[in-house]
Amino acid sequence: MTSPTPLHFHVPEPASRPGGKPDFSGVSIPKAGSVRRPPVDVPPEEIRDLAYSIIRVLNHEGRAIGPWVPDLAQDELVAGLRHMMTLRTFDARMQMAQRQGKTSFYMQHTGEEAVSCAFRIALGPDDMNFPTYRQAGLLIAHDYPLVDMMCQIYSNEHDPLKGRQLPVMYSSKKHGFFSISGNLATQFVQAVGWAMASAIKRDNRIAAAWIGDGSTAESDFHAALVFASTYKAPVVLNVVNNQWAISTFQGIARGGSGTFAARGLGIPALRVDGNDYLATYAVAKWAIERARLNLGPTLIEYVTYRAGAHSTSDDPSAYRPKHESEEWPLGDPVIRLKQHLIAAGAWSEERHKQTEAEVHATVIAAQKEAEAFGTLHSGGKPSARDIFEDVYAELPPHLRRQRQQIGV
Amino acid sequence: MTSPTPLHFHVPEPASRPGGKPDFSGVSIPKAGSVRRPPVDVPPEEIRDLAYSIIRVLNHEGRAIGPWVPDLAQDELVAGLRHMMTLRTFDARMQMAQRQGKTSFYMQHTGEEAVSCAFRIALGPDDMNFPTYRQAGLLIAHDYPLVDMMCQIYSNEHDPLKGRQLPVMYSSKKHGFFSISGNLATQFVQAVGWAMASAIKRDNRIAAAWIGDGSTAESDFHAALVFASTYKAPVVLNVVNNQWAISTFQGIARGGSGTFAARGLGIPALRVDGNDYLATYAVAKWAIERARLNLGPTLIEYVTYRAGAHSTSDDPSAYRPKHESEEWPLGDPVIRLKQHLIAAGAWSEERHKQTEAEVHATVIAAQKEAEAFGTLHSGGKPSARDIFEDVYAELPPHLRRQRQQIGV
Amino acid sequence: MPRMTMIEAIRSALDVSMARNDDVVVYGEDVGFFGGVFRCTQGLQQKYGVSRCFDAPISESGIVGTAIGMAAYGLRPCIEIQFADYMYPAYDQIVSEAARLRYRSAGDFTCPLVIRMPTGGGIFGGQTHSQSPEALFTHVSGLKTVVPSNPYDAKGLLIAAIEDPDPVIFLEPKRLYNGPFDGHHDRPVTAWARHELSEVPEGHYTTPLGKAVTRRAGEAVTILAYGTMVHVALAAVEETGVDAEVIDLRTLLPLDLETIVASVAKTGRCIVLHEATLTSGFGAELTALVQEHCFYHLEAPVMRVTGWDTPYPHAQEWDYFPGPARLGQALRDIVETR
Amino acid sequence: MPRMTMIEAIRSALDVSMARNDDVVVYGEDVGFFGGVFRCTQGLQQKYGVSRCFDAPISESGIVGTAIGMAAYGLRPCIEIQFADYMYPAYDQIVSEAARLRYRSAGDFTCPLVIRMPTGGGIFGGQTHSQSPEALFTHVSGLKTVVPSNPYDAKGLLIAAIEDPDPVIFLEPKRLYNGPFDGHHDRPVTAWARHELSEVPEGHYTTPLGKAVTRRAGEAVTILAYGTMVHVALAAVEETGVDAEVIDLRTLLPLDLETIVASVAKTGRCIVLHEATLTSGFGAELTALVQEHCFYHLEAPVMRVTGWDTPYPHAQEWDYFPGPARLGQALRDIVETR
Ligand SMILES: Cc1ncc(C[n+]2csc(CCOP(=O)(O)OP(=O)(O)O)c2C)c(N)n1
Ligand SMILES: Cc1ncc(C[n+]2csc(CCOP(=O)(O)OP(=O)(O)O)c2C)c(N)n1
Ligand SMILES: [Mg+2]
Ligand SMILES: [Mg+2]
Repeated sequence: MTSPTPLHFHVPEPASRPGGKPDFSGVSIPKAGSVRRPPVDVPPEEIRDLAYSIIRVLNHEGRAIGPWVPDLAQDELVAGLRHMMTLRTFDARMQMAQRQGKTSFYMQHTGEEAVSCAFRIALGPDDMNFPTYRQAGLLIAHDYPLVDMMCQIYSNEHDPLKGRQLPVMYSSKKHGFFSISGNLATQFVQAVGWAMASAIKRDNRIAAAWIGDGSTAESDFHAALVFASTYKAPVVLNVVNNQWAISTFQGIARGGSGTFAARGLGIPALRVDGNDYLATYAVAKWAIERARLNLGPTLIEYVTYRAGAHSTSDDPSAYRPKHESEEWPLGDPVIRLKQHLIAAGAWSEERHKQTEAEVHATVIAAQKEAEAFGTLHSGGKPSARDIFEDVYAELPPHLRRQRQQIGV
Repeated sequence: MTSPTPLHFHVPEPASRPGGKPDFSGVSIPKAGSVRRPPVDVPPEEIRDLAYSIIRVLNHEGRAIGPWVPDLAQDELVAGLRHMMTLRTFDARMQMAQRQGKTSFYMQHTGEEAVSCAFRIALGPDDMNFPTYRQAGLLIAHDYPLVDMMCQIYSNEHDPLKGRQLPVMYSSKKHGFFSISGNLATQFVQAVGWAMASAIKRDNRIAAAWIGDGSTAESDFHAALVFASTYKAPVVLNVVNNQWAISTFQGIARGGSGTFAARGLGIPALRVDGNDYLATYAVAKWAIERARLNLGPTLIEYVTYRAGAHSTSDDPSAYRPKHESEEWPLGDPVIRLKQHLIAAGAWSEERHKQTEAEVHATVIAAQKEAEAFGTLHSGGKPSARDIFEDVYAELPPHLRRQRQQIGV
Repeated sequence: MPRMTMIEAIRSALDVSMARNDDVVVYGEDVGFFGGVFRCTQGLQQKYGVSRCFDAPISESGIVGTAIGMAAYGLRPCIEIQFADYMYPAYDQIVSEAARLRYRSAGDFTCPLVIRMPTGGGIFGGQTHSQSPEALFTHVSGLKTVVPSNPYDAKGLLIAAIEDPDPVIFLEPKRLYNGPFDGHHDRPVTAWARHELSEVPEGHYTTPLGKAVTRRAGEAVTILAYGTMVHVALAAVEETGVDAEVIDLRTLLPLDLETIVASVAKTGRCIVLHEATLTSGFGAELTALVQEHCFYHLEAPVMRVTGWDTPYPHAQEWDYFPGPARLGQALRDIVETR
Repeated sequence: MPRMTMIEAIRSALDVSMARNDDVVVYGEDVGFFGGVFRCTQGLQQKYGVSRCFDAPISESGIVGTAIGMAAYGLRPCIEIQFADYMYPAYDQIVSEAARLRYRSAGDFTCPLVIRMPTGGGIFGGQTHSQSPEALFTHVSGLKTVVPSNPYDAKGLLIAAIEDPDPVIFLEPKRLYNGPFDGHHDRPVTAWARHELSEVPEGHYTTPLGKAVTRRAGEAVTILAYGTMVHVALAAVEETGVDAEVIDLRTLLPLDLETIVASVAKTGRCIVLHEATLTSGFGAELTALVQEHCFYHLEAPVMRVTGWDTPYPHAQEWDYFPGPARLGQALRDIVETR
């Protein structure tokens, strides 16, 4: 009965490492249009298989096919493309600004633009996102001013968060964007609480929770699933699987099941091609409608790829093959939507180039405006007084004493 | 798109409450012998359905049938019966001792005796359990001295834990029984770490983690699953679903899936009739063998019923129908094993009565012996010095000063 | 005026708050149908429905995390952690989230949240039903921390906490739930009914956060205490005959430093009393503040009488608990020091 | 002797420990293949294999929880929490489990475990990469807490911690990783190579836990500091010309009270310095101890120079950080007090 051979310790390793050839043969990708679309009130147990597949709409030629083709007009798609292009340009400029010492830190979205941009369009105006640091698309696709984002990144005198937060940790209630925490996963369960509150108040607002693949290992991911499932909270539980958590590949968080969508607790789960704007929108819409109709939570895994570094403090060439991102089988979300629009006769290379130039000009104009209010180490600054405000609604005596000590 | 009807808040409720009729119609119970027995090296994805069924061996007439009938000789079964009877008698005596003020607190196992008693027999001598407070069967079935258990409960001068721990929070390395924490779920992930250590050292020892249905909502349950799944740790992850967590029914922790076994992460999961000594043993054996062969973790849900109060501080008649336990469809584990042995011609009512008397005498003798060493408020006591020992391996200066202050 | 136990007063505070404001919701482990293991929420589900008072999964982090989301939404959650000893799984949500939400968002999102937890020892609860973790909250900017010592204050402070715009940790000394307790564990248990502070108005009132109260005026030494220790202090003073001033802090943060300083300036001596372990306990902060603000008045070092720096033991509870004997000795010692 | 940065010294301590004892295992987020976000574990996986140095899921509670199980098994895990700010999800495992396992089991199970965490500010890390949570550990009986201030000590203390039979929290001031830092953020960064305490033996040695060291002898006032603040203290002393004695505590618990008391008894004045927020910070405990043990020597109240009672802000980092200007003012003030 007892095995005579000793145990051995198993540590998962990614398919390839620096110096090796990128290898995505382990990622099995169903054909676009091949996954069925159940009604939103489907009993969860009837769609367990969807947690192991990938819903895709755009095929190789850029055609939208199958039951998940969303009801989006071409001008809406063009707007979506512009959102993604804006985000990408914004990223490039801010990355450079960090390199120029204008701020301390930045985090890019490269390769993942479709996820947050498409989701925001599917959401209603009164709903609330509980984002991580990699969903600025939720702001951009909702017309939050680029200047305000930049002022936050520069921690300058117009920073809406008064210099208190690390760059990219935006917050805007008006734009349905909950304050970002530096602590991973905490927001996931807060989203569930917000959704529960909406149901308790008999309102009709829903919440969207966001988390990365690596962070699903955190405890609060589990707490969120337990509470969402127990109280059938009107929340969409979004897992952005971009394959990496800093240097750690998704196999370290995913466990043996090969999917983040199959996390049980009876929550219906969908897996979607996160680089396919149309599929992402369609799946988001499905889950949002479910929540709105009081049918409870949905878990969505967006399969995508973090093409850039984790942050400006990171260099991925130390842990993955240099050109891995080029081999990513789901392609680039911007190029794929562009090609779809071209295939549909609604776009052209020229219009794309022209839009690129426009977007560039817009972002640069915003950057100029923001920099006029200061950057981290020069120009206008938030006040030292702001250190002591907003710790409490009212300044308590001990903070008043401390503020006096620095004479502000 | 947006529903005109407001959301409403859903709070799960048990099928019946005090004053109502017990109702277990929601618990669907497959026939004994009807669930298949896969080989231990089965790929987890091929047995996903087993997480939604219940493995049972003993049928209504007490016959053992089907592929899970374990390889246990009749004297082993008789020993198992005696373990369960001892635990039940022990419980009764200690419950009474608490009522008599001989200790502060006690927790019974009534109705759940098979789970820990059978599991211990399936485990090897060098393996380690990470138990909760409701698995004293692991000690009793491993011949840990009843007197030592009682001395712990009485916090007397022979208490192996020197009066420091709440009653029933036993600990014995030699008996493969990890120190019980008052904090729920923490031990679940520690068990995984212990198992990882065994694999790292290339030993052949395995760990068994224990948790209650209610406590699976805790974060550390998730952490344990993530780590066990990632490193294929040689651990058996036991969930004892006794339907209640103090006053809270299992629907509050279980989520929508109707099972604790289907928690995903690719860990193979079995669900078993926890009141069926043979089935419990067989399933435990299967999972233990899997771990021993380095095939990784198994999650087991034991479907059972907490027939008694949560603890001596609890009165279940406030939250569930008085006679609910009598309606529990999986019966009583002691009676079921007794009937099996009688049906097999290996036992009789007389031998049972006689054994009852013997067990009773043994427990009472142990109790006498233990009480000679003192009870909580009278007789021999651990020393006040013991407050300061074992905080660290060596007494640091500040604790020496404090000890001097009470002059011990 | 009706007489209430501490449990009844807390329940009344919840009841009054729920009746006045639909946004007040109450939940936690065993809190709904059953009414909580200490019965503080009994009857509230029946009265206000399952949407306002309900059972939660056993996940402290989930309980606090969802409450933060609810508070951000606009509700006023008043949640229960079954024992303060079990707050650790929620500590990240409390420290990194509830305490910082207003700051992080520059006031755009707020977190009006009350976290009730039974605290302290004296019930033979062993190491996981006896802890006093208040210092782990007072170190966290953005939290308020409250510890009532009697039914009247418990109700007034709890209502004030629920109405406060910021997160409040509300620690309920469980040994006081059913009666005052002065540390004389071998004397008969007394009921609240005979204590003047069990006279509790039925309706709405508040006891302001951040205000201490002098329970006994005295000239020889100041005792700073809160929760159960207020009763221990009064007993020790009576037994030793030392003319001590006993201050019941009620709120640890924000602290009523003025009352403390005025007293110590008068008495010139100070003893800090708490059940929690000594090192880095809240007594350290009180001692530091007193010596900073009253240095030239002090005639003896500030003394700390506290639990030992060990886990809270089961059998040796009364060797651990800083009862009237230990405080009495300290009182006699400090008045003799010069 | 080779020159090492703090990172190299820590890596060397791990390397030496892993080479001497097969039971030492090292893991954490990004710790394996990549070698940690601060590169403290670089090369260890290649040298000792994936069973001895590996990547962990992003679950601090899981990392500490599994390490406790491993330590109970007989291994000597030395794990990394990526930033001290992220230890909160593991706080339950640290406080309720690691710290109490020996006590609970009367010595039957033990927990020889080291938890390394980068701590402190000075890198524009904002509120979740700058915290100094040491007081949340010193309040917990059963833990030891260590904070090195230089490469030599870092290596010696880390080896001692790994060899210690009890759980040790090892806080690494991240601003010191690559060079000493005295708080003058606008001056050029200096490298460790020019600092005498960057001379670090390659092989095995230990620096005992529980022993402070006097970095500068002086007569006018005692400064108690640890980590980055040791360098701030030395800078402020030099700039003010105040003849201060600077004590580097190195271990916060167990504390070297003897060294502290001897110094304050001599100088009659004391300043406590730390980056953490003031209220209930470890400075409160130090202040309380100093006034208890040196009351009759003190000529001025013990002063605390610390971070403010707010979250750690991003842009206002240098208004928050208790640098040499703030300490210098305090030094001038305290020597004038009588
Ligand atoms: C509680 C906590 N632990 C660790 C970190 C450090 N950290 C920041 S981002 C990150 C990786 C997250 O990966 P993933 O969730 O996949 O998100 P992605 O960056 O890929 O979008 C880590 C470990 C943190 N911020 N919070
Ligand atoms: C962290 C923590 N939270 C809460 C408690 C209080 N508590 C003790 S037992 C219990 C119920 C546990 O139920 P379950 O896991 O189903 O185990 P059972 O008692 O049914 O065996 C609760 C809530 C605790 N001990 N620890
Ligand atoms: Mg990721
Ligand atoms: Mg249970």
